[in-house]
Amino acid sequence: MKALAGLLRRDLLLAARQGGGVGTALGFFLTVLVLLPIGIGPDQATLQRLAPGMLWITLLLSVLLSADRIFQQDFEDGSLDVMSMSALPLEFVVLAKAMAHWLTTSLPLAVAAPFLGILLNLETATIWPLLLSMILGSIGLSLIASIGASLTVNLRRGGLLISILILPLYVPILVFGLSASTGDANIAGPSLLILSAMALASLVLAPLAAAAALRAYLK
Amino acid sequence: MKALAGLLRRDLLLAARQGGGVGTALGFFLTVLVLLPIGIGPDQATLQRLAPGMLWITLLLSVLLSADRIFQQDFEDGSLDVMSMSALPLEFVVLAKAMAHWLTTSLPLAVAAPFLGILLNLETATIWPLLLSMILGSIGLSLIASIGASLTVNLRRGGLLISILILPLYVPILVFGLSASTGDANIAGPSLLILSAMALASLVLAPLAAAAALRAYLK
Amino acid sequence: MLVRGENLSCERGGRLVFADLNFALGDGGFLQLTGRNGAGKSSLLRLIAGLGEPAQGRLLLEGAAPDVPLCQYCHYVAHGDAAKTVLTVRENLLFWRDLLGDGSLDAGLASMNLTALADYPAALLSAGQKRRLALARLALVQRRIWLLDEPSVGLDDASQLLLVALMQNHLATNGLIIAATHVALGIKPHQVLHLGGTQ
Amino acid sequence: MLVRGENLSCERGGRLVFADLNFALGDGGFLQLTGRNGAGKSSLLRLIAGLGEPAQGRLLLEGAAPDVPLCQYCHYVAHGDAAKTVLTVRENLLFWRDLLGDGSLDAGLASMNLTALADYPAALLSAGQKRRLALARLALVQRRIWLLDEPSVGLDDASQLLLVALMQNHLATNGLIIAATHVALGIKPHQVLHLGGTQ
Amino acid sequence: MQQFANPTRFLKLANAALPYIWIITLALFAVGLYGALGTAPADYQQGETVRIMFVHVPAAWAAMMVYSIMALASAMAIIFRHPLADVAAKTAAPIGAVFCFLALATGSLWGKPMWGAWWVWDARLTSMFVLMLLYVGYIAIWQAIEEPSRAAMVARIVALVGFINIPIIKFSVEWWNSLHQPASVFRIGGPTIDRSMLWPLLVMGLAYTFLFLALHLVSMRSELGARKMRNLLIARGGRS
Ligand code: HEM
Ligand SMILES: Nc1ncnc2c1ncn2[C@@H]1O[C@H](COP(=O)(O)OP(=O)(O)OP(=O)(O)O)[C@@H](O)[C@H]1O
Ligand SMILES: Nc1ncnc2c1ncn2[C@@H]1O[C@H](COP(=O)(O)OP(=O)(O)OP(=O)(O)O)[C@@H](O)[C@H]1O
Ligand SMILES: [Mg+2]
Ligand SMILES: [Mg+2]
Repeated sequence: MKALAGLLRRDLLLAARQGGGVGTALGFFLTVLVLLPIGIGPDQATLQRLAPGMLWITLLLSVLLSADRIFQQDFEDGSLDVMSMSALPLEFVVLAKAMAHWLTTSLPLAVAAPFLGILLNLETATIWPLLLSMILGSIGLSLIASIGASLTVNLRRGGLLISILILPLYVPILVFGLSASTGDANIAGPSLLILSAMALASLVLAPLAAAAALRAYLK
Repeated sequence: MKALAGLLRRDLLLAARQGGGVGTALGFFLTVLVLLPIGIGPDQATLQRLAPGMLWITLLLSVLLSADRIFQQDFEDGSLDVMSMSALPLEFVVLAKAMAHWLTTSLPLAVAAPFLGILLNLETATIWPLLLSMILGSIGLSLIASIGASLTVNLRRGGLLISILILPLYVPILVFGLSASTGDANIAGPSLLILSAMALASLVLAPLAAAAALRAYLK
Repeated sequence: MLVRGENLSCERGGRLVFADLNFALGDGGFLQLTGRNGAGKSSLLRLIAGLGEPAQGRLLLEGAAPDVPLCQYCHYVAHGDAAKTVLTVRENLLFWRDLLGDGSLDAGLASMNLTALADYPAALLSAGQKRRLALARLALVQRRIWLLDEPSVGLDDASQLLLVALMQNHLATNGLIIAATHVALGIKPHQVLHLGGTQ
Repeated sequence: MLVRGENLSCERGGRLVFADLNFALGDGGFLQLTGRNGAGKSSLLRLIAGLGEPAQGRLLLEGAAPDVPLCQYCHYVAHGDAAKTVLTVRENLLFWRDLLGDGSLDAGLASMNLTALADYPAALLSAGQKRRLALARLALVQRRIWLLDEPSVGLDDASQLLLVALMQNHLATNGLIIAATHVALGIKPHQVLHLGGTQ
Repeated sequence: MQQFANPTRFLKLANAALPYIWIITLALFAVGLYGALGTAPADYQQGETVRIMFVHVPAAWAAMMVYSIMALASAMAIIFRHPLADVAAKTAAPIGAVFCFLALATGSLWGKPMWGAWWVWDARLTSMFVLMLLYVGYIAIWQAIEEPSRAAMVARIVALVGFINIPIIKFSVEWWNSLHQPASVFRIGGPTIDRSMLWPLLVMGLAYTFLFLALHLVSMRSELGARKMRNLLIARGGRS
């Protein structure tokens, strides 16, 4: 327990100090915000219609891009060795690190995105459903990212592989996340349920999968 | 001269072995292509209209994301120290590394993008102008990326900063790249000229700026 | 407590590093590993630390709780110092303490004379100071078996004496030490295992 | 050729590391830097290598082409070995050769007994083997001034002898060596500069 | 030695000039505001909201001017190694950022009635947004790097590289069709807006310029003080 808390605290501290995760992600978000209207033209109507989809995609991408950082550094500098020699099972190590990733990257973005969406003049009505669905979805995003990260932790071509591995798992989140973001309650309701179900499932499965992968690399 | 060639060869070799650059970028590209239709919705007409803009933005983003790798590794493991002690001026070091980045990341993507665009059912008519403009643009993209990379080579919050620094330089490339991608020759012509001008300008200025920044960090 | 290796052989990157290695080390014992570069000293230490599996043979731990794996009795100080450069010395130690068990932070800091550096980010430490930070883990949390990979590297004379004191104290309290080194550590080893591997 | 430092002082991270340092080293001279961890040995070597600027004082090179900066006469072997792990030993040396000037690859490989390892990816090298790869740069390309930061670390006995031979040969051919170390290198230094810094 | 002589002379000058500059600034604001709120007519199509212009436009001009000054100073720092140039650039940034923010804020305030949206991504607004980012980035550089000489060099490059955004802002309106007003004051062939609006606008522009001058001198003075302190500390400071 103390170990888990310590690990979480340390990862949060690291993120705050070197601001890798959320910083890059935020910069990425900004870039998209600025480039998108230029890319699709300043036409307000189109922009408004596309806003939710674009925000979701940007969220997915920025989580995807920050994924490889979850374990790599600790693997390379030997911290993961030390962790594997502690009494704390690797499953919990994964859990702690995925949670740290969620708190420092996915969640902030999920919370920021809908409001940044105002700049893509997102309909104010859709802000709240979007916020809700994104927060729910972001849980799964981080956990799934941790699977991909563990599978590619010291692979040369990790970059390409990680996207290919994670993508199929992200698609459903995008699909249901989008339909959950529509104001319409009859559609949103079920989708939100599915999103939560996916979050829970990944909460259980991701640590198992990721820990197994890490063990394989550490042995 | 020999030094320049050696550096270039070595960077290409590195890219081939650890496939960081183009691998990640390609994975990113594919991800976007898969997610976009889901995000925008199945309407073919919209998709087709947006395709060029989306492709351009994706190109910019993937170059931007691979930027930080240009110097960081060499800076951390001390290779850059050794380079700075060689007779080869840092300006040429930058040039060689930017060229390697172009050859391994920007150019392949610029060439691939228009054809991948078919997946977003891009009009076949726009494929060739798009290809031309992207290849021209990609030169500037890599060189500008090298500026950003050098400015943030060992900054804690480099991730966010690099986007902020590169963005203003990418906006014009996107603007003129887009208008150069339109089939219409009267618009495309001048834009292509401007693109080439920007490529040339960055070819001269980027090495100077980046080298100065690197010196500041090495001193 | 007794650590025993029975005709261990180790493979890395598809090549045989060493084969049919036997050793047994009991309470208060100090086993020194020697051998050419590439002989397999570090590899052996990693095996014992549970970071790798022997191609053949087995590692036994006698006189210990059966459900606790060997690696959880071990401290492993590798070539690299698993420290986070953006964290201060204290923060690094705190993390290890929370992770590995209980122990006194001040004792850890004092053991390698890091007290004055406690609030420096590890990034600002010199090579030897980083090394001392890694070694401080030994005194920070009590573990029975120490696996040290060239521990004295980069230490100034004063710090080497501190290390010797630390090790002697550990042996005196029935601790076990397995250390790989190319230079004399200042303590006479009870056993020397020479790995005569390929270069 | 004469390397002279005139009341150099060095500042890192806003703190004064050392001040008013003076030294002068001529052809065939071997200057050994000693001092506690954090005394500033590595920092001084970096200054001489042009990787940093003295807060005060100046570095002079006498008897050299005026237009060639000091750092281009120097080999600098730092704590870390600037090798690319995905490249083989040979590829690493080839790159350095092309970058730094001319030299014989085989001589470089042989100098540190790396010939047998020439086609291993550096990732598969043991700590000492990596160190030898870094040191091979010295024999690969002829440079007048060697700046060595704890060169003997991690080397087995055979390799240490190779290093000694390499250094002696360099001194015999009027080379200059400035080396920081905590252990005897096996060659008697002509001068010793003791940095009396903080811990 | 000259390195230190120079700033001290500058300080003397600044202290002498500052009171007058403040007075001029206040006077200009008084006149400008009188013209803006008093004499200038409400626009026939924009109504009273037109008065936002007298805050918005000068702010926008000032934002661009200040960045240009930063770029110029950075160039000086590189070419002539003038010890004051970096200080000038560094201290100008936060002030410029405020002007830039003001232009953005008043602009979007104005945008709501005029375009029916707080924000639209047309060329000028985008490039202005980017200018804001550049200010933030520039300031962040000084924060992120503790080694002053290093921070200075990196910051110079940022300022110079970012400068191309200024012409982009200026010509963005011509570039591709934009909701935003095209240049109506500084344009070939003379201003196109009515005299009664023009003169208050220009006076406000001057007022902003002098305000910047005053603020800049003040913060340069304090920056120089801070640097002297730091040098003393290191020189005296017992070895770490
Ligand atoms: C956030 C939104 C806005 C931004 C970022 C912005 C930015 C700027 C900038 C940078 C300038 C200086 C142009 C130059 O000197 O070449 C400017 C001038 C001007 N702006 Fe805006 N503006 C915004 C909104 C508006 C709105 C809503 C209006 C009124 C419809 C407006 C009217 C003007 C006018 C009349 C000028 C003077 C043009 C000239 O004489 O050059 N602006 N604005
Ligand atoms: N990560 C690795 N993957 C594959 N092979 C490796 C790896 N690390 C080392 N080796 C190989 O294993 C062998 C033993 O390496 P090891 O590091 O154990 O040697 P060592 O005795 O510690 O040498 P040194 O004295 O230099 O530390 C070496 O031949 C090396 O090539
Ligand atoms: N990158 C850095 N940034 C700021 N300060 C540093 C940095 N590296 C080292 N220092 C500080 O500079 C001082 C001297 O460091 P240096 O590495 O030169 O010591 P050293 O004599 O080489 O020590 P060692 O014997 O451990 O190698 C130390 O107090 C250290 O805290
Ligand atoms: Mg070893
Ligand atoms: Mg050192």
